[in-house]
Amino acid sequence: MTAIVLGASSLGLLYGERFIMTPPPLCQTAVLLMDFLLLGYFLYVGIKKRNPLVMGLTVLQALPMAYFELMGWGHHTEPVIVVDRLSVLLGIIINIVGPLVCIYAISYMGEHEDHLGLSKSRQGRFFLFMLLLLGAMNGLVVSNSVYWLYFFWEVTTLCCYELIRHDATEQAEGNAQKALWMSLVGGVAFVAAMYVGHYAADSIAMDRLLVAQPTSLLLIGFGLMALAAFTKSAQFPFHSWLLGAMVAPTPVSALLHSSTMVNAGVYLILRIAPAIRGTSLSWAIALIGAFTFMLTALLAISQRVSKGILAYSTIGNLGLMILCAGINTPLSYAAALTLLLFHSLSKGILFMGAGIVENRLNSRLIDDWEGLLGKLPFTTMTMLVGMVGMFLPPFGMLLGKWVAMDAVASSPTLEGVPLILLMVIGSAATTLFWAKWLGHLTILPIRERHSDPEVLLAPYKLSLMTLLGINVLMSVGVAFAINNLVVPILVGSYGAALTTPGLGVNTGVGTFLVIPLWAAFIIVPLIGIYLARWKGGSIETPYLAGENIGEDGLSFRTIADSESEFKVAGMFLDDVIVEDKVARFGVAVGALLVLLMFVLAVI
Amino acid sequence: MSENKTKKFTVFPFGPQHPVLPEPLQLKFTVDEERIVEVVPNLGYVHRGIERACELNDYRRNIYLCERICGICNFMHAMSYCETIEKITDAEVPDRARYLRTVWAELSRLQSHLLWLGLFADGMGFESLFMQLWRDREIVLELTEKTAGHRIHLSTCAIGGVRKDMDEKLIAAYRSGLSGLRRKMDAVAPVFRNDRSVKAKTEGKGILPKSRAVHLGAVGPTIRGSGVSQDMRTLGYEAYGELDFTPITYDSEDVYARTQVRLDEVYQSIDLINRALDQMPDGPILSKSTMFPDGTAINRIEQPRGEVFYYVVGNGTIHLERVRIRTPTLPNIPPLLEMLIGHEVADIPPIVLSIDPCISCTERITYVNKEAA
Amino acid sequence: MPKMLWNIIRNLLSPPATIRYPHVRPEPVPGLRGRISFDTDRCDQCQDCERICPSAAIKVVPEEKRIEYDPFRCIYCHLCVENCMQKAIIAEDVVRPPEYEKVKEVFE
Amino acid sequence: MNENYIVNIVLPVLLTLGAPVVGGLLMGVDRKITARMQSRVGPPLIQPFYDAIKLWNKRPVIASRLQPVLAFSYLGFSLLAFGLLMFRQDLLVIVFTTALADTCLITASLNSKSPYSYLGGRRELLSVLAYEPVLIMAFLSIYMVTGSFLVDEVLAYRMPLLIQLPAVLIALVLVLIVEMKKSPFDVSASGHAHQELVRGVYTEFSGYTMAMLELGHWVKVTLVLSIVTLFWAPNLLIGAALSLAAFFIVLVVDNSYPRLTWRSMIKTTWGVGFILILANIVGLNLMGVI
Amino acid sequence: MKTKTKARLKSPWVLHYDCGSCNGCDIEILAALTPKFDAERFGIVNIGDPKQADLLVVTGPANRRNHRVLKRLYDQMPDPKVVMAVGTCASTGGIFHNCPNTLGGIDKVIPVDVYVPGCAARPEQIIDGVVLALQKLSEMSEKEDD
Repeated sequence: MTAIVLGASSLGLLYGERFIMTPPPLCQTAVLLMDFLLLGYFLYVGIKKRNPLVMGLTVLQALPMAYFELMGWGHHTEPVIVVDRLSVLLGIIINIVGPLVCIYAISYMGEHEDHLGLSKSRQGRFFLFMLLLLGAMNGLVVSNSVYWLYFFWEVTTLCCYELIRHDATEQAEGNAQKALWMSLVGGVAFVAAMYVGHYAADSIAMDRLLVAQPTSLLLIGFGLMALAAFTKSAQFPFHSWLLGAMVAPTPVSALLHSSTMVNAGVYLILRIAPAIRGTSLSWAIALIGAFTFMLTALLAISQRVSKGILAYSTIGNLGLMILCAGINTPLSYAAALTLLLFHSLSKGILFMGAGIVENRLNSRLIDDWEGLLGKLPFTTMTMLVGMVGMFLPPFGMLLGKWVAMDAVASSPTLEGVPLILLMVIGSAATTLFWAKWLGHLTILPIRERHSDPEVLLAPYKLSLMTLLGINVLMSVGVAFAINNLVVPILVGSYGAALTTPGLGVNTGVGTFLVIPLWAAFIIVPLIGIYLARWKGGSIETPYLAGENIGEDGLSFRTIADSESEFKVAGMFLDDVIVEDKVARFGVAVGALLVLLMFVLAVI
Repeated sequence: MSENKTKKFTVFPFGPQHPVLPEPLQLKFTVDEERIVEVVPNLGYVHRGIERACELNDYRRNIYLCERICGICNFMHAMSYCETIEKITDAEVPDRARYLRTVWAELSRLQSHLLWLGLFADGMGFESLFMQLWRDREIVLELTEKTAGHRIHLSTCAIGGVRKDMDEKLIAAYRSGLSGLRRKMDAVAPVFRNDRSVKAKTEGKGILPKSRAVHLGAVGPTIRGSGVSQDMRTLGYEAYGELDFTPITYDSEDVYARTQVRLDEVYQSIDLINRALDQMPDGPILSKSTMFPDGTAINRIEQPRGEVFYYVVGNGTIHLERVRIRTPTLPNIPPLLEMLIGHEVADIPPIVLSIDPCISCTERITYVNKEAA
Repeated sequence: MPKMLWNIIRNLLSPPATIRYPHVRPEPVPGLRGRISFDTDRCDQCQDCERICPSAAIKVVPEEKRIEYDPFRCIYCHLCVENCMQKAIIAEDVVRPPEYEKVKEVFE
Repeated sequence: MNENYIVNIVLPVLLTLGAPVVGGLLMGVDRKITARMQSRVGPPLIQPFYDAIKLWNKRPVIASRLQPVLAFSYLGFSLLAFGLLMFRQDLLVIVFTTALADTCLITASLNSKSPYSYLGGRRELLSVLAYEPVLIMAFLSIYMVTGSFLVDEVLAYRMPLLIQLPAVLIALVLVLIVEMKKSPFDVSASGHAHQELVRGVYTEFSGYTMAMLELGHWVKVTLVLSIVTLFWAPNLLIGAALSLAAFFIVLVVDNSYPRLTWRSMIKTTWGVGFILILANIVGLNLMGVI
Repeated sequence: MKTKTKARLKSPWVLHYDCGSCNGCDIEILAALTPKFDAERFGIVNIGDPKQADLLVVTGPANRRNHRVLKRLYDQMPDPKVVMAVGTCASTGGIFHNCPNTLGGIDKVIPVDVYVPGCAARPEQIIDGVVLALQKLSEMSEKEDD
């Protein structure tokens, strides 16, 4: 219920122009109080779990915060709440995908707890944090005061921590703490950014900071914010927490990856992007994004665990958005927004589908998912469309990637070249890991065995179908979506870059014919189906060098006339892409790049 | 994440029908991604029961049966069989026949090696090289045809000598044909020796260390490529003792070395034939013996693929008591299995072909490798 | 530089090595081991050929003065030709053409 | 009917439909020239069409219900990509559409449960990984010179691209080798020389599904060759000669190399391709052209 | 002649299976593909995949182990298809007539359309055999249309 109201209200906001509000001081005091409560809780966690990293980072932000507060610097923050078109876009994403995930979670948690054999349901606690996370995200995107922003930021950290450790296993606990300390690094950066904001522009209101004269100091502030964003968006070198988050029940991942949490980071960068246009800082941010995109695309190839692929893909796509935001041209900004929108829609489907499959098959290894199309046709079809939606035309994600490529190409040659190189490699690797997974899911048994029809609970169907429907509709009507959601944001700070004449989307350097491509995308397989009906053909056994046995043809005769079943295993190239090594390399290079970012900010 | 390390393997049969293998042999591969972790050979698709048939037949007809154990080294099989019977019956082979046999044996080797080099090129996916080598091989086949009226089976060997003689015209044809072949080989040899891409396919692939080669009992170019100078021709059977023969060996123990051995042997065979033609004495070519074989003899000669071993027991009748033939591919299969492990699927054809498998030779038993199975 | 390059260029510039069979039928090599036929007039039914034939493709029926010969069993070794005392087996230098059916040739 | 209408709609449609014909003829030329390089006579020029018609008329045998649909989609999307080129559309969209077509082929080969086809499909994926970035980089460099991704604008560019982007053309030849499945990069399936994977990605196709794949393959080859043609845009005849020259070079390379592994394929296309393209871009930048 | 039939005649793709031959015929089949005889002039391609082949070329006698492979390969070839037994031993068993493990000619296992004699069959004979096989294919093709 909450879900629908939230969704509707955010859609309502879409047609308001700019909504400004400053709540009474009482609220601010309340926020302050809650903030310290929160930090107190983190400290408690740190002490209880004997995690010096958590303790240290908490203290590192609590003390400066207290000092900041004592000096009374945090009060020049009017207006506290500003709702502009960027907030609205984020709001729409949060409030459409988020509630759908919650609906999905109703069914999922039931199954999940059956699975674990819990005597006492912990669902109450679970949904509390889920909804709190949604609320915090909503608060985050409308806050103008850095102080409030910081508060909501920490609330998402809390929710994330609690949700990851929900299953209370040892691994969950460990990963939750990792997520916590990495997010706290972001918190520390945030507090530092507040100080910088105060000294450089005498304000901690976002809108003032953004229009202030960009000095080196202010750029460092923005750099700190970007650092905070990297922690939330799990960019290198902070990528590992998001992978660890997979231990949580699937709805958590769905929520974290698609509509909340990770988007917070991208949102923050998108927010500060107009202020750092043309600076080296911006380029450095783009470089980190591009690097993350490339490396995670390669890492995703090496993943055998379904959620691992999805997680790397999320990190990569966030990297792509950050790359676009960092390039910081009207076109790239538009690309980032388009990607943000469609990524949420597609990733939600994939995580939800993956969750269902995991519950049914009891395995997260995609090798075990072979031939899923025959076993769970509905879920698999949905997932297949979701996957196609991630990397192939004519879906919105690809449109976003295409705009991004146009944007990267339009950046100055020598600065653009490394970005381009990273991006094209990443893009090709993306095709590789999606396509191989896609193919693996569609392996069909030779003889169609009549297995039990797939039974799906209503909330599953509802959430999957709705999200898929929205994704497809948005992709078909991408012109509408761009005109109403993306272009208004651009008009404010950049000036329109995308036009949507007639059949497609125009970037000024290229045209994406959306409608013809969609028409072809639908018509071609239809003709294919017709042709297959017309020509028909009997299903025959596979080629096994002539030694097949039986009607199924799934085994062959081998030594001493014994039978042996042939097997196919997925491609992971993990002798080339050794995950640990590559990830370590990524963290090292990521850290260097962050350092470079600050160096460039100072210069 | 430990879950991410759970590996699944791909298992698939390679053969019996496979375009890379002209002959039916099944290798069951277990591969990790594309890296081979296990090979299980499965033979016997060509098993016909020739040894048994040899006991059923008139021993004189066996020459033609033995010749058809293998169409590639046909002459050598016939020759080896004849030699074994000659050993039992103490038949004296005329000098000219000995030289003629040597010439034709080397011609067979030429044919076989050229064929192999071509197939090997085809296995590497080098179609033009394959075509070129098989085009040049036609020279040898033409010589065979001129000699005996058939492109493949010479059918010229007989117990006590040979069935056909060579006249001056034919010898001249041999000389000019072989010098033409040498020229053509000169054009192709650098591809095998120095071409970077071919080296990439062969160097370091299918390593068979010298000690393992000896331990596993590899024969022929396979062991000579591992640096062991083992060649039955040094025994000096037929006219080899008079031709100043030294075996060719290479030390790099890989597919490249085996290729080089065979390539060098092509040149060596041309030289040997020329030398044999130079030194060939005049005289009769066949000495008739009417004695039925009674006794036991063994015989070892060097085929293109390595040592072939004949064991014949005669009982004084027209039928033989026992014929046992060990062909060179059989001892080369255990080394092959070792060579394959750890290489990629793309390396399967060059490595498998590097032992020059002749399954129709090997057919007599189903081989079980206890280590691998 | 790939070592094969010159070879393929040379091939490209020179005429193909193909003999264009069956449009052009090359002269048979003298002594080609081709098909055989039996001269029943010269044959004295000694059955030497039947005994010598490695693949048992020849069957001589002395009573009916009939020779059954299976060209799809013959291995064309021409051992019979050499061993026939009467020179009654005629070797041609033409190969036996393929057929739809395995027909036995009977000489009477 | 005004002339604009013909040039903008009718001609591209005709050209698109003609692509399989041109592609088939090119394949015929390929087989003929290859044969001559191997001192053979070779099949007649229209041999590929015989093959395709024959395949189309064979008794239909499929490996899964999905397979023919995907096989047709491969052809359909290849044609779509070619059509986009003929309609003088965005180059990047063309690449993405070919990726869509490739995905259909790969899915079709993966979904027929068969080890050879599966291994072939994986290698096909790797060859996509090998050529796609190079192709996109090539297009980006075209963009940097001409300022647009639209073929229309590229055609209207004032001077032949070859003059400014010679190294990019060489990189495109590499792409062409991978795309045509020629040695040394015929890892996923090869036309002639025998594969360790039998027919690789094509193993489980037969009859009409295989015919559609052949057609799709021809269209894709024609597509890449047409892109090479763009390098002499002011006079497309010279451009066509250029693409034929590229085609010939591919054949020469095919006949002078054995098949290499996918590792060396990716190393070569990425290494050589990227270095060539980057050198070209940076060079132009230093000269102040872009 | 109909285009369909003509295309079939012009494009026989060969699947070669060696049952138990001595290799003599096998290398002659390969020789028929190589420059001197160049069977590709007639569109013959050694395809190696039963699912795409039209012409099954078998050498050597069937034996107790490989007859099922032969049968399976034959079954996997989609119609229309023709089978060619190359060499004496594929036709009747030939010299292996008294080998204990052979079953004789391959016609004991699958229907054979063309027999090519010779031991080993010469490339010329093989090409002639293909011509005969194609005539049969053409008849089959025309019968199919009626």
